[in-house]
Amino acid sequence: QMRQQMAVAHAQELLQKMSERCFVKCVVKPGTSLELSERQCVAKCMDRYMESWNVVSRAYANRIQTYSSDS
Amino acid sequence: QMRQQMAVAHAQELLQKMSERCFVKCVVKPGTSLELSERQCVAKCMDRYMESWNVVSRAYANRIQTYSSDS
Amino acid sequence: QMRQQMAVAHAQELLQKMSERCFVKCVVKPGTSLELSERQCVAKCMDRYMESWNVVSRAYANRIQTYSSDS
Amino acid sequence: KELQQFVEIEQQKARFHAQVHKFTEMCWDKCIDKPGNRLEAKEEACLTQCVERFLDSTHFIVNRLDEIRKQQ
Amino acid sequence: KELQQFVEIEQQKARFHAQVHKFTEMCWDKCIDKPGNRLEAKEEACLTQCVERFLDSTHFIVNRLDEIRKQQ
Amino acid sequence: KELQQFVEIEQQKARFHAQVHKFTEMCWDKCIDKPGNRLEAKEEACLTQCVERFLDSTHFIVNRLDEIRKQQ
Repeated sequence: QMRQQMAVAHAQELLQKMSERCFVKCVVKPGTSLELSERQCVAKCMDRYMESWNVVSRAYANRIQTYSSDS
Repeated sequence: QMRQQMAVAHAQELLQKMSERCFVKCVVKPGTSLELSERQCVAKCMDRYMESWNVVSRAYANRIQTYSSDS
Repeated sequence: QMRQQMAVAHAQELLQKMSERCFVKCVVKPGTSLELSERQCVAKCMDRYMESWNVVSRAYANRIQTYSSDS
Repeated sequence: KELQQFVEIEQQKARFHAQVHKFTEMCWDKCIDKPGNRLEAKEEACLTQCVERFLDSTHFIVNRLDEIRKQQ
Repeated sequence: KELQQFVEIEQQKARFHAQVHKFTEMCWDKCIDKPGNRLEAKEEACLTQCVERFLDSTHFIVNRLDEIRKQQ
Repeated sequence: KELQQFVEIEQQKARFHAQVHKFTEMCWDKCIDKPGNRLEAKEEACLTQCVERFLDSTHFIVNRLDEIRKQQ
Protein backbone atom coordinates (compact mmCIF):
# COMPACT_ATOMS: atom_id res chain seq x y z
CA GLN A 1 0.00 0.00 0.00
CA MET A 2 2.85 2.34 0.88
CA ARG A 3 4.55 1.28 -2.34
CA GLN A 4 1.41 2.20 -4.29
CA GLN A 5 1.14 5.58 -2.58
CA MET A 6 4.69 6.34 -3.57
CA ALA A 7 4.16 5.28 -7.18
CA VAL A 8 1.14 7.59 -7.31
CA ALA A 9 3.10 10.48 -5.77
CA HIS A 10 5.90 9.87 -8.25
CA ALA A 11 3.54 9.77 -11.26
CA GLN A 12 1.85 12.98 -10.07
CA GLU A 13 5.15 14.78 -9.85
CA LEU A 14 6.08 13.64 -13.37
CA LEU A 15 2.67 14.79 -14.66
CA GLN A 16 3.00 18.16 -12.93
CA LYS A 17 6.49 18.97 -14.19
CA MET A 18 5.72 17.67 -17.68
CA SER A 19 2.46 19.65 -17.93
CA GLU A 20 4.12 22.88 -16.95
CA ARG A 21 7.16 22.55 -19.20
CA CYS A 22 5.20 21.37 -22.24
CA PHE A 23 2.58 24.09 -21.79
CA VAL A 24 5.22 26.81 -21.54
CA LYS A 25 7.04 25.43 -24.61
CA CYS A 26 4.02 24.68 -26.83
CA VAL A 27 1.37 27.29 -25.98
CA VAL A 28 3.21 30.55 -26.59
CA LYS A 29 0.12 32.75 -26.91
CA PRO A 30 -2.88 31.10 -25.22
CA GLY A 31 -5.92 31.56 -27.52
CA THR A 32 -9.62 30.78 -27.21
CA SER A 33 -9.00 27.04 -27.64
CA LEU A 34 -6.12 24.58 -27.69
CA GLU A 35 -5.24 24.49 -31.38
CA LEU A 36 -4.33 21.35 -33.34
CA SER A 37 -0.70 22.45 -33.76
CA GLU A 38 -0.45 23.12 -30.02
CA ARG A 39 -1.94 19.71 -29.23
CA GLN A 40 0.56 18.04 -31.57
CA CYS A 41 3.41 19.91 -29.90
CA VAL A 42 2.19 18.88 -26.42
CA ALA A 43 1.95 15.23 -27.57
CA LYS A 44 5.52 15.25 -28.90
CA CYS A 45 6.75 17.13 -25.87
CA MET A 46 5.28 14.64 -23.39
CA ASP A 47 6.68 11.68 -25.33
CA ARG A 48 10.14 13.22 -25.38
CA TYR A 49 9.89 14.25 -21.70
CA MET A 50 9.05 10.69 -20.63
CA GLU A 51 11.83 9.26 -22.79
CA SER A 52 14.23 11.80 -21.29
CA TRP A 53 13.11 10.74 -17.82
CA ASN A 54 14.00 7.16 -18.68
CA VAL A 55 17.38 8.08 -20.18
CA VAL A 56 18.25 10.17 -17.12
CA SER A 57 17.06 7.44 -14.76
CA ARG A 58 19.23 4.84 -16.55
CA ALA A 59 22.30 7.11 -16.60
CA TYR A 60 21.94 7.85 -12.88
CA ALA A 61 21.40 4.18 -11.95
CA ASN A 62 24.49 3.17 -13.98
CA ARG A 63 26.58 5.76 -12.22
CA ILE A 64 25.46 4.66 -8.76
CA GLN A 65 26.28 1.02 -9.63
CA THR A 66 29.75 1.91 -10.96
CA TYR A 67 30.56 3.74 -7.73
CA SER A 68 29.23 0.92 -5.54
CA SER A 69 31.25 -1.73 -7.38
CA ASP A 70 34.39 0.45 -7.17
CA SER A 71 34.34 0.78 -3.41
CA GLN B 1 -8.62 29.72 14.18
CA MET B 2 -7.43 27.18 11.62
CA ARG B 3 -9.20 29.25 8.95
CA GLN B 4 -7.30 32.33 10.11
CA GLN B 5 -3.98 30.50 10.07
CA MET B 6 -4.62 29.47 6.50
CA ALA B 7 -5.56 32.97 5.41
CA VAL B 8 -2.32 34.24 6.92
CA ALA B 9 -0.29 31.50 5.22
CA HIS B 10 -2.00 32.33 1.94
CA ALA B 11 -1.35 36.08 2.27
CA GLN B 12 2.29 35.43 3.14
CA GLU B 13 2.77 33.31 0.05
CA LEU B 14 1.22 36.03 -2.12
CA LEU B 15 3.46 38.64 -0.52
CA GLN B 16 6.54 36.50 -0.98
CA LYS B 17 5.99 35.70 -4.65
CA MET B 18 4.91 39.27 -5.42
CA SER B 19 7.93 40.81 -3.65
CA GLU B 20 10.36 38.64 -5.53
CA ARG B 21 8.85 39.09 -8.97
CA CYS B 22 8.33 42.83 -8.61
CA PHE B 23 11.84 43.36 -7.23
CA VAL B 24 13.43 41.40 -10.09
CA LYS B 25 11.32 43.33 -12.66
CA CYS B 26 11.63 46.82 -11.17
CA VAL B 27 15.06 47.03 -9.54
CA VAL B 28 17.40 46.11 -12.39
CA LYS B 29 20.55 47.59 -10.86
CA PRO B 30 20.18 47.92 -7.08
CA GLY B 31 21.62 51.34 -6.05
CA THR B 32 22.25 53.04 -2.71
CA SER B 33 18.52 53.68 -2.16
CA LEU B 34 15.18 52.65 -3.63
CA GLU B 35 14.61 55.37 -6.23
CA LEU B 36 11.28 57.05 -6.94
CA SER B 37 10.97 55.44 -10.36
CA GLU B 38 11.66 52.02 -8.83
CA ARG B 39 9.07 52.61 -6.12
CA GLN B 40 6.50 53.63 -8.73
CA CYS B 41 7.29 50.50 -10.72
CA VAL B 42 6.91 48.30 -7.61
CA ALA B 43 3.56 49.96 -6.81
CA LYS B 44 2.22 49.30 -10.32
CA CYS B 45 3.65 45.81 -10.33
CA MET B 46 1.99 44.83 -7.05
CA ASP B 47 -1.37 46.24 -8.17
CA ARG B 48 -1.20 44.31 -11.43
CA TYR B 49 0.00 41.15 -9.65
CA MET B 50 -2.94 41.21 -7.25
CA GLU B 51 -5.39 41.88 -10.08
CA SER B 52 -3.82 39.01 -12.03
CA TRP B 53 -4.25 36.77 -9.00
CA ASN B 54 -7.95 37.62 -8.94
CA VAL B 55 -8.39 37.06 -12.68
CA VAL B 56 -6.63 33.70 -12.47
CA SER B 57 -8.64 32.71 -9.40
CA ARG B 58 -11.94 33.54 -11.18
CA ALA B 59 -10.94 31.70 -14.37
CA TYR B 60 -9.96 28.61 -12.39
CA ALA B 61 -13.13 28.66 -10.26
CA ASN B 62 -15.29 29.00 -13.39
CA ARG B 63 -13.56 26.07 -14.99
CA ILE B 64 -14.04 23.83 -11.95
CA GLN B 65 -17.76 24.73 -11.82
CA THR B 66 -18.25 23.99 -15.53
CA TYR B 67 -16.71 20.55 -15.11
CA SER B 68 -18.74 19.79 -11.98
CA SER B 69 -22.04 20.76 -13.65
CA ASP B 70 -21.16 18.66 -16.72
CA SER B 71 -20.69 15.44 -14.83
CA GLN C 1 22.90 17.48 18.49
CA MET C 2 19.98 19.44 17.08
CA ARG C 3 22.42 22.26 16.33
CA GLN C 4 24.62 19.82 14.39
CA GLN C 5 21.68 18.50 12.40
CA MET C 6 20.80 22.03 11.40
CA ALA C 7 24.35 22.89 10.38
CA VAL C 8 24.39 19.76 8.21
CA ALA C 9 21.03 20.64 6.64
CA HIS C 10 22.26 24.17 5.99
CA ALA C 11 25.54 22.97 4.39
CA GLN C 12 23.62 20.52 2.21
CA GLU C 13 21.32 23.24 0.94
CA LEU C 14 24.33 25.44 0.10
CA LEU C 15 26.00 22.53 -1.70
CA GLN C 16 22.85 21.75 -3.65
CA LYS C 17 22.16 25.29 -4.84
CA MET C 18 25.84 25.91 -5.61
CA SER C 19 26.23 22.66 -7.57
CA GLU C 20 23.22 23.38 -9.72
CA ARG C 21 24.06 27.01 -10.48
CA CYS C 22 27.75 26.37 -11.16
CA PHE C 23 26.99 23.36 -13.36
CA VAL C 24 24.46 25.30 -15.44
CA LYS C 25 26.90 28.25 -15.77
CA CYS C 26 30.11 26.29 -16.43
CA VAL C 27 29.11 23.15 -18.33
CA VAL C 28 27.27 24.55 -21.35
CA LYS C 29 27.56 21.44 -23.53
CA PRO C 30 28.18 18.35 -21.36
CA GLY C 31 30.86 16.22 -23.11
CA THR C 32 32.37 12.79 -22.44
CA SER C 33 34.34 14.09 -19.45
CA LEU C 34 34.56 17.17 -17.25
CA GLU C 35 37.18 19.23 -19.05
CA LEU C 36 39.94 21.23 -17.36
CA SER C 37 38.40 24.58 -18.36
CA GLU C 38 35.04 23.46 -16.97
CA ARG C 39 36.64 22.35 -13.72
CA GLN C 40 38.43 25.70 -13.40
CA CYS C 41 35.15 27.50 -14.00
CA VAL C 42 33.38 25.37 -11.35
CA ALA C 43 36.19 26.09 -8.85
CA LYS C 44 35.92 29.87 -9.41
CA CYS C 45 32.15 29.70 -9.37
CA MET C 46 31.99 27.89 -6.01
CA ASP C 47 34.50 30.30 -4.44
CA ARG C 48 32.48 33.29 -5.63
CA TYR C 49 29.20 31.68 -4.57
CA MET C 50 30.42 31.09 -1.04
CA GLU C 51 31.84 34.63 -0.82
CA SER C 52 28.51 35.95 -2.09
CA TRP C 53 26.72 33.92 0.57
CA ASN C 54 28.87 35.59 3.23
CA VAL C 55 28.35 39.09 1.81
CA VAL C 56 24.58 38.55 1.67
CA SER C 57 24.53 37.11 5.17
CA ARG C 58 26.43 40.12 6.54
CA ALA C 59 24.21 42.63 4.73
CA TYR C 60 21.06 40.94 6.02
CA ALA C 61 22.36 40.69 9.60
CA ASN C 62 23.33 44.41 9.55
CA ARG C 63 19.90 45.35 8.34
CA ILE C 64 18.14 43.33 11.04
CA GLN C 65 20.34 44.96 13.72
CA THR C 66 19.66 48.50 12.43
CA TYR C 67 15.92 47.87 12.58
CA SER C 68 16.10 46.35 16.07
CA SER C 69 18.11 49.27 17.46
CA ASP C 70 15.71 51.78 15.84
CA SER C 71 12.61 50.43 17.51
CA LYS D 1 -18.54 14.10 11.20
CA GLU D 2 -19.03 17.84 10.93
CA LEU D 3 -15.44 18.40 11.93
CA GLN D 4 -14.31 15.97 9.22
CA GLN D 5 -16.33 17.86 6.61
CA PHE D 6 -14.90 21.16 7.81
CA VAL D 7 -11.34 19.83 7.51
CA GLU D 8 -12.01 18.47 4.02
CA ILE D 9 -13.43 21.77 2.79
CA GLU D 10 -10.49 23.69 4.21
CA GLN D 11 -8.06 21.29 2.56
CA GLN D 12 -9.87 21.76 -0.74
CA LYS D 13 -9.56 25.53 -0.37
CA ALA D 14 -5.85 25.21 0.42
CA ARG D 15 -5.30 23.11 -2.74
CA PHE D 16 -7.28 25.65 -4.77
CA HIS D 17 -5.19 28.55 -3.47
CA ALA D 18 -1.93 26.66 -4.02
CA GLN D 19 -2.93 26.12 -7.66
CA VAL D 20 -3.94 29.76 -8.09
CA HIS D 21 -0.51 30.85 -6.81
CA LYS D 22 1.20 28.51 -9.29
CA PHE D 23 -1.00 29.55 -12.22
CA THR D 24 -0.55 33.25 -11.42
CA GLU D 25 3.24 32.91 -11.54
CA MET D 26 3.19 30.96 -14.83
CA CYS D 27 0.58 33.12 -16.57
CA TRP D 28 2.04 36.39 -15.27
CA ASP D 29 5.32 35.45 -16.98
CA LYS D 30 3.44 34.63 -20.19
CA CYS D 31 0.99 37.56 -20.27
CA ILE D 32 2.39 40.59 -18.40
CA ASP D 33 5.48 42.05 -20.00
CA LYS D 34 5.56 45.51 -18.43
CA PRO D 35 3.10 46.19 -15.57
CA GLY D 36 1.22 49.34 -16.68
CA ASN D 37 -1.18 51.79 -15.02
CA ARG D 38 -4.02 49.32 -15.33
CA LEU D 39 -4.56 45.75 -16.42
CA GLU D 40 -5.21 45.97 -20.18
CA ALA D 41 -8.16 44.03 -21.67
CA LYS D 42 -5.63 42.09 -23.75
CA GLU D 43 -3.64 41.12 -20.68
CA GLU D 44 -6.76 40.04 -18.78
CA ALA D 45 -7.91 37.88 -21.71
CA CYS D 46 -4.43 36.36 -21.91
CA LEU D 47 -4.48 35.47 -18.19
CA THR D 48 -7.93 33.85 -18.40
CA GLN D 49 -7.06 31.91 -21.53
CA CYS D 50 -3.71 30.94 -20.07
CA VAL D 51 -5.48 29.19 -17.16
CA GLU D 52 -8.04 27.58 -19.48
CA ARG D 53 -5.50 26.36 -22.04
CA PHE D 54 -3.21 25.06 -19.28
CA LEU D 55 -6.09 23.00 -17.90
CA ASP D 56 -6.96 21.83 -21.46
CA SER D 57 -3.37 20.88 -22.01
CA THR D 58 -3.12 18.93 -18.73
CA HIS D 59 -6.45 17.23 -19.52
CA PHE D 60 -5.10 16.26 -22.95
CA ILE D 61 -1.93 14.83 -21.37
CA VAL D 62 -3.85 12.80 -18.76
CA ASN D 63 -6.16 11.34 -21.45
CA ARG D 64 -3.23 10.48 -23.67
CA LEU D 65 -1.41 8.76 -20.79
CA ASP D 66 -4.56 6.67 -20.22
CA GLU D 67 -4.65 5.64 -23.89
CA ILE D 68 -0.96 4.70 -23.88
CA ARG D 69 -1.51 2.60 -20.75
CA LYS D 70 -4.44 0.75 -22.37
CA GLN D 71 -2.39 -0.06 -25.47
CA GLN D 72 0.31 -1.73 -23.42
CA LYS E 1 11.95 27.34 29.96
CA GLU E 2 15.59 27.26 28.92
CA LEU E 3 14.81 24.51 26.43
CA GLN E 4 12.02 26.63 24.97
CA GLN E 5 14.37 29.57 24.55
CA PHE E 6 16.98 27.32 22.95
CA VAL E 7 14.42 26.00 20.45
CA GLU E 8 13.23 29.52 19.62
CA ILE E 9 16.74 30.78 18.97
CA GLU E 10 17.52 27.78 16.76
CA GLN E 11 14.29 28.36 14.80
CA GLN E 12 15.24 32.00 14.35
CA LYS E 13 18.64 30.96 13.00
CA ALA E 14 17.02 28.49 10.63
CA ARG E 15 14.71 31.22 9.27
CA PHE E 16 17.70 33.56 8.89
CA HIS E 17 19.67 30.95 6.95
CA ALA E 18 16.71 30.09 4.74
CA GLN E 19 16.39 33.76 3.82
CA VAL E 20 20.14 34.08 3.16
CA HIS E 21 19.94 31.11 0.77
CA LYS E 22 17.02 32.73 -1.07
CA PHE E 23 18.67 36.17 -1.24
CA THR E 24 21.98 34.68 -2.41
CA GLU E 25 20.25 32.94 -5.34
CA MET E 26 18.32 36.06 -6.35
CA CYS E 27 21.21 38.51 -5.94
CA TRP E 28 23.77 36.17 -7.51
CA ASP E 29 21.60 36.13 -10.66
CA LYS E 30 21.40 39.94 -10.58
CA CYS E 31 25.00 40.77 -9.69
CA ILE E 32 27.39 38.01 -10.82
CA ASP E 33 27.55 37.60 -14.57
CA LYS E 34 30.81 35.68 -14.97
CA PRO E 35 32.47 34.38 -11.78
CA GLY E 36 36.05 35.77 -11.94
CA ASN E 37 39.26 35.17 -10.02
CA ARG E 38 38.02 37.25 -7.12
CA LEU E 39 34.84 39.00 -6.06
CA GLU E 40 35.11 42.50 -7.58
CA ALA E 41 34.29 45.54 -5.39
CA LYS E 42 31.48 46.36 -7.82
CA GLU E 43 29.99 42.89 -7.43
CA GLU E 44 30.22 43.01 -3.65
CA ALA E 45 28.50 46.40 -3.55
CA CYS E 46 25.80 45.08 -5.88
CA LEU E 47 25.16 42.07 -3.60
CA THR E 48 24.91 44.22 -0.46
CA GLN E 49 22.64 46.77 -2.13
CA CYS E 50 20.57 43.98 -3.66
CA VAL E 51 19.74 42.66 -0.17
CA GLU E 52 19.06 46.17 1.16
CA ARG E 53 16.89 47.25 -1.77
CA PHE E 54 14.96 43.96 -1.70
CA LEU E 55 14.17 44.55 1.97
CA ASP E 56 13.23 48.19 1.19
CA SER E 57 11.00 47.01 -1.60
CA THR E 58 9.25 44.39 0.56
CA HIS E 59 8.85 46.98 3.32
CA PHE E 60 7.29 49.38 0.80
CA ILE E 61 4.87 46.66 -0.38
CA VAL E 62 3.80 45.73 3.15
CA ASN E 63 3.17 49.40 4.05
CA ARG E 64 1.20 49.95 0.87
CA LEU E 65 -0.93 46.85 1.52
CA ASP E 66 -1.72 48.26 4.98
CA GLU E 67 -2.80 51.59 3.49
CA ILE E 68 -5.01 49.87 0.92
CA ARG E 69 -6.63 47.80 3.67
CA LYS E 70 -7.35 50.94 5.75
CA GLN E 71 -8.99 52.69 2.79
CA GLN E 72 -11.43 49.84 2.28
CA LYS F 1 13.67 -5.80 11.34
CA GLU F 2 12.23 -6.75 7.96
CA LEU F 3 9.86 -3.82 8.16
CA GLN F 4 12.77 -1.49 8.90
CA GLN F 5 14.65 -2.79 5.87
CA PHE F 6 11.54 -2.37 3.72
CA VAL F 7 11.13 1.23 4.86
CA GLU F 8 14.80 2.00 4.20
CA ILE F 9 14.65 0.57 0.67
CA GLU F 10 11.50 2.55 -0.11
CA GLN F 11 13.11 5.74 1.22
CA GLN F 12 16.13 5.08 -0.98
CA LYS F 13 13.87 4.68 -4.00
CA ALA F 14 12.06 7.90 -3.14
CA ARG F 15 15.37 9.79 -2.97
CA PHE F 16 16.44 8.23 -6.27
CA HIS F 17 13.19 9.31 -7.97
CA ALA F 18 13.39 12.81 -6.51
CA GLN F 19 16.89 13.18 -7.97
CA VAL F 20 15.78 11.82 -11.36
CA HIS F 21 12.98 14.42 -11.45
CA LYS F 22 15.46 17.19 -10.68
CA PHE F 23 18.06 15.97 -13.20
CA THR F 24 15.41 15.54 -15.91
CA GLU F 25 14.31 19.17 -15.50
CA MET F 26 17.85 20.52 -15.56
CA CYS F 27 19.11 18.34 -18.43
CA TRP F 28 15.92 18.75 -20.47
CA ASP F 29 16.53 22.51 -20.40
CA LYS F 30 20.16 21.97 -21.47
CA CYS F 31 19.64 19.28 -24.12
CA ILE F 32 16.16 19.47 -25.66
CA ASP F 33 15.55 22.64 -27.61
CA LYS F 34 12.55 21.66 -29.73
CA PRO F 35 10.88 18.30 -28.94
CA GLY F 36 10.88 16.44 -32.29
CA ASN F 37 9.21 13.27 -33.62
CA ARG F 38 11.73 11.12 -31.82
CA LEU F 39 14.58 11.55 -29.36
CA GLU F 40 17.66 12.16 -31.54
CA ALA F 41 20.87 10.23 -30.77
CA LYS F 42 22.56 13.57 -30.10
CA GLU F 43 19.89 14.54 -27.57
CA GLU F 44 20.08 11.18 -25.82
CA ALA F 45 23.88 11.43 -25.54
CA CYS F 46 23.53 14.96 -24.20
CA LEU F 47 21.07 13.80 -21.51
CA THR F 48 23.30 10.92 -20.39
CA GLN F 49 26.42 13.09 -20.33
CA CYS F 50 24.52 15.86 -18.57
CA VAL F 51 23.76 13.52 -15.66
CA GLU F 52 27.33 12.18 -15.62
CA ARG F 53 29.00 15.59 -15.78
CA PHE F 54 26.66 16.99 -13.14
CA LEU F 55 27.65 14.17 -10.79
CA ASP F 56 31.34 14.75 -11.68
CA SER F 57 30.96 18.42 -10.99
CA THR F 58 29.25 17.85 -7.61
CA HIS F 59 31.93 15.30 -6.73
CA PHE F 60 34.62 17.85 -7.62
CA ILE F 61 32.94 20.49 -5.43
CA VAL F 62 32.62 18.16 -2.44
CA ASN F 63 36.29 17.13 -2.69
CA ARG F 64 37.40 20.72 -2.99
CA LEU F 65 35.33 21.72 0.05
CA ASP F 66 37.08 18.95 2.00
CA GLU F 67 40.50 20.24 0.95
CA ILE F 68 39.60 23.81 1.93
CA ARG F 69 38.38 22.57 5.33
CA LYS F 70 41.66 20.70 5.91
CA GLN F 71 43.77 23.76 5.08
CA GLN F 72 42.00 25.84 7.70
